[in-house]
Amino acid sequence: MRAFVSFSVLALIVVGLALSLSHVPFGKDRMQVANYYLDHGVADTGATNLVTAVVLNYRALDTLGEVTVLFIASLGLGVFLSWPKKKEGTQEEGKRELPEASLIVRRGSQFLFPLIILFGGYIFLHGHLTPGGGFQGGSVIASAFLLMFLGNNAYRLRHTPLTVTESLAGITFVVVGLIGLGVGGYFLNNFLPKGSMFSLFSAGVIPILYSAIGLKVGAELSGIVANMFESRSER
Amino acid sequence: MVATLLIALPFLGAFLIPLVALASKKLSHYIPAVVMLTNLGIALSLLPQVMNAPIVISLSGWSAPIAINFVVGPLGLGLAILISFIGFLVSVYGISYIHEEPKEKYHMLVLTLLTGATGMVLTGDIFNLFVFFEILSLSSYALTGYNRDRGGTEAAIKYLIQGSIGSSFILIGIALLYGMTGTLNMADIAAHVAGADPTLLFMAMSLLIVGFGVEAAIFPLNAWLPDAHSSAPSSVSAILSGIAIETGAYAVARIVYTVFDGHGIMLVLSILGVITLLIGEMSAFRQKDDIKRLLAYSSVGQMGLIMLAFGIASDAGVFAALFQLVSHTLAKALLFLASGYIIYRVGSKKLSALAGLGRKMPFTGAMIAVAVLSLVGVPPFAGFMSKFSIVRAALAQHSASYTGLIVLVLVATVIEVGYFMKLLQILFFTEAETEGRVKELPLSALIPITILAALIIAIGVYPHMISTVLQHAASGLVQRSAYIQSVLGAL
Amino acid sequence: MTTGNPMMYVGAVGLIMIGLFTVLSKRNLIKIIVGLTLLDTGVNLLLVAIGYIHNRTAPILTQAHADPSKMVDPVPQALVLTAIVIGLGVTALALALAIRVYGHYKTLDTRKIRGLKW
Amino acid sequence: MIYIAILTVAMLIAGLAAYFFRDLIAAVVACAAVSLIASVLFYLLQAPDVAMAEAAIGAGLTTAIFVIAIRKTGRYEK
Repeated sequence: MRAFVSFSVLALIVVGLALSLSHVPFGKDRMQVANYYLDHGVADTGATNLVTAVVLNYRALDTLGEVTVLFIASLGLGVFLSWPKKKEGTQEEGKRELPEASLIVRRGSQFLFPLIILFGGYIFLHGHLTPGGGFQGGSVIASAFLLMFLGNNAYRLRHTPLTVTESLAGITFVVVGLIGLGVGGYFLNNFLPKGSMFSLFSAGVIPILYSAIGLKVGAELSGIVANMFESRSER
Repeated sequence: MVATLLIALPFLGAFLIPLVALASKKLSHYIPAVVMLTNLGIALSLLPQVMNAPIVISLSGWSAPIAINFVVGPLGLGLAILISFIGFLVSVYGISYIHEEPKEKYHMLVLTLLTGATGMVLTGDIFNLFVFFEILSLSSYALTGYNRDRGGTEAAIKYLIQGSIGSSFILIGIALLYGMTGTLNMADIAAHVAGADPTLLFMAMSLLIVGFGVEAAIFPLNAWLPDAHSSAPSSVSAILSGIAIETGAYAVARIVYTVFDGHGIMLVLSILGVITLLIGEMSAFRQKDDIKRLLAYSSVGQMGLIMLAFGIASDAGVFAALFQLVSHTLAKALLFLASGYIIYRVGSKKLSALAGLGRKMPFTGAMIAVAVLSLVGVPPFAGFMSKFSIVRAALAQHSASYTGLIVLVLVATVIEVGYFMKLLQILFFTEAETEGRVKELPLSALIPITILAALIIAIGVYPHMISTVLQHAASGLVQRSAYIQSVLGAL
Repeated sequence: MTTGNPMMYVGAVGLIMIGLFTVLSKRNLIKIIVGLTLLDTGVNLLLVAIGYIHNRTAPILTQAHADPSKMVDPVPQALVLTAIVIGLGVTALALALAIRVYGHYKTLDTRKIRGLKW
Repeated sequence: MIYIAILTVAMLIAGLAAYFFRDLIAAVVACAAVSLIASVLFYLLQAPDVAMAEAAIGAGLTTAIFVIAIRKTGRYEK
């Protein structure tokens, strides 16, 4: 019965999608608004990566919303993975069932850690010029912490600095937007000079916003990874 | 310019809470209430201006189809007022009601949920609507399971799975719409859909309605609701039942009316509404055990009624839908807030445990009676006026199908009367098993409940208080070309 | 009717279907969440495929005199960036809940979990 | 063009594998393979930003948290 219902629902969707997509031919130019972005994007924003221009200028509010979604996810993880504290069970919490990793893995991960962080920082700082940006950079940073967790059994992440980074970065985003509101009359308006093309200090507020996003996403994802590692599945 | 703060402030507040919590945990619990009160003030101060003409705010400094824009019209602003008002009351209530740690996370999640709801009713961009919808729904998933007991966790994951399928559908719908029109601004899409292929149009619309319908609890998509609303902490149930599903209904209405001009499917919407109504009321009637579950099923029924009224595609119909939405929000928020502390005092969600409680805590009992009578539709409470206007709007259509639907609504009302009278009977006229008085609710709960009850009576006696705003809001939703013009004309 | 290669659409819709079918028919919570991520990936692929235009380059200027009219649509890419991150948030929350459910029931089988019959 | 066809088919096969594998770790690895191929497809669709994000988030971090979650629960689907 259930399989039958699922199958018929799926069949309905497949037919519907196929019929609809036949009217949206692949590879055709059907840009309306996007033409404006392509033509004026660089002049308007100073960012040579037009995806960044869209993400952080024309549709910057989506991005604020999306970092908020991650923020909520990490909050939710914090709620769900913290069991009510019991008196005797507390010292058990640090116990890990994994065997200790070999010296090479441990030293190697410690050696790679700053390099990966640096790489992540590079990715989000150059988000307005090259592919990549805050989300990619942030997830690279989180993967550095993941590596530390995998390589070192005793590795623990302090959550307070993460929380502070997270909220400071979020506040930076909103405050930059509010300054734009005060200076230019629009929320998230660009109020800094756009600079010359292809230089790091160009595109006005975009590098600031992308750094804030990079740090925020990095902190949130690291928090998620840390929470997952430190959680216990049972009381 | 001030209208932008309606969105910016909640974000700022949500990001501020963790920092404040490091300094003083107690202080951080007050932030949602403060933010919502400020929002309420801003929204009310904008109301006279908005009644004349909607304010269209473009973000990032580019005009309407280029960048995301907000349309602060009578409908959006009216709902934003409702959201910040209920949000404020629930935040005040939550300060003393929530006992489980981590409290500051609870307050952050409440604030983000309200942010999502406010953003959804104000935004004029369909992808932005999706993003705010995700903010709203992720916060609700997390809050549903906040107690971390068996029921809550289960309800949360059930809600999450169904909600995520819904949001994937929304995203597919947006993809099709973008492929069709090349733009994401709702007014711009609305201006372009007329010439599009009907299959494509229908598919995109169905996907979007199914997606938002999960949140709005339209009939086949509402399996999550009774679990989620009954297992969540009561303050959360109040928001979920009073704000979250209403926002979903708003999104469905916005999609159908503004984006697609879907006059062909209005009757379908009404029929789905009636089915939802009947199923909700019958399940509530059969519910003999759990008071919160009973209230949750009653929410399903009321959402069906709202959908039915939205389906009457006239000014009067949409007006009635919005009126019903307001009166349901007030009554259901009151009921959940009141039952929260009652359950806490009695120590059980069982209906039988509530026997004689109305006489033991007379004030709370009276407030509950007000809300219940309003939901049933007894004059002089708000619910009477709203149900009456739904019936009037449906009969004014002079069509056999709508008249038939109204007959079914009356049947559903009879069922509703049945179970709510049973609830009142248990509360007031059943001998209690134990002797002695039960302590009345604390002030932080009594004040919100009293305000809500006072509003229910005030609106019922003097409906003009809100009907002007609702009439403007209704015509704003029905008159599609005016909406398009107000957004795109502002180029 | 379709001038180009509709293979991308086939891939995207196929992935959406596999994801949906996994969610609808599997009984294991982790498997259901895997289905959700497959569904997400499929939707993202569909969005980017809709924004693709034949014989055009990525919307990133490499030299000052590059021709913007020879680039693909940047908007769906921006949307997908958002959608990917949202998908990760949902997945993380779902997994945390699954761990929690396992803590309560010692199983992830939806048939054995009281309320999870749908 | 033939590469796109091969990649798409490979992706769908990996997706089906994620459906059929009883071993959840294997299913998650298949899911990561789907993400990885999708990221190549994103690159071919001229979306390098998305390709990076999908590779880092979809194939990398998602898989990691899946594996952690599976370690905390049960490995086999019964």
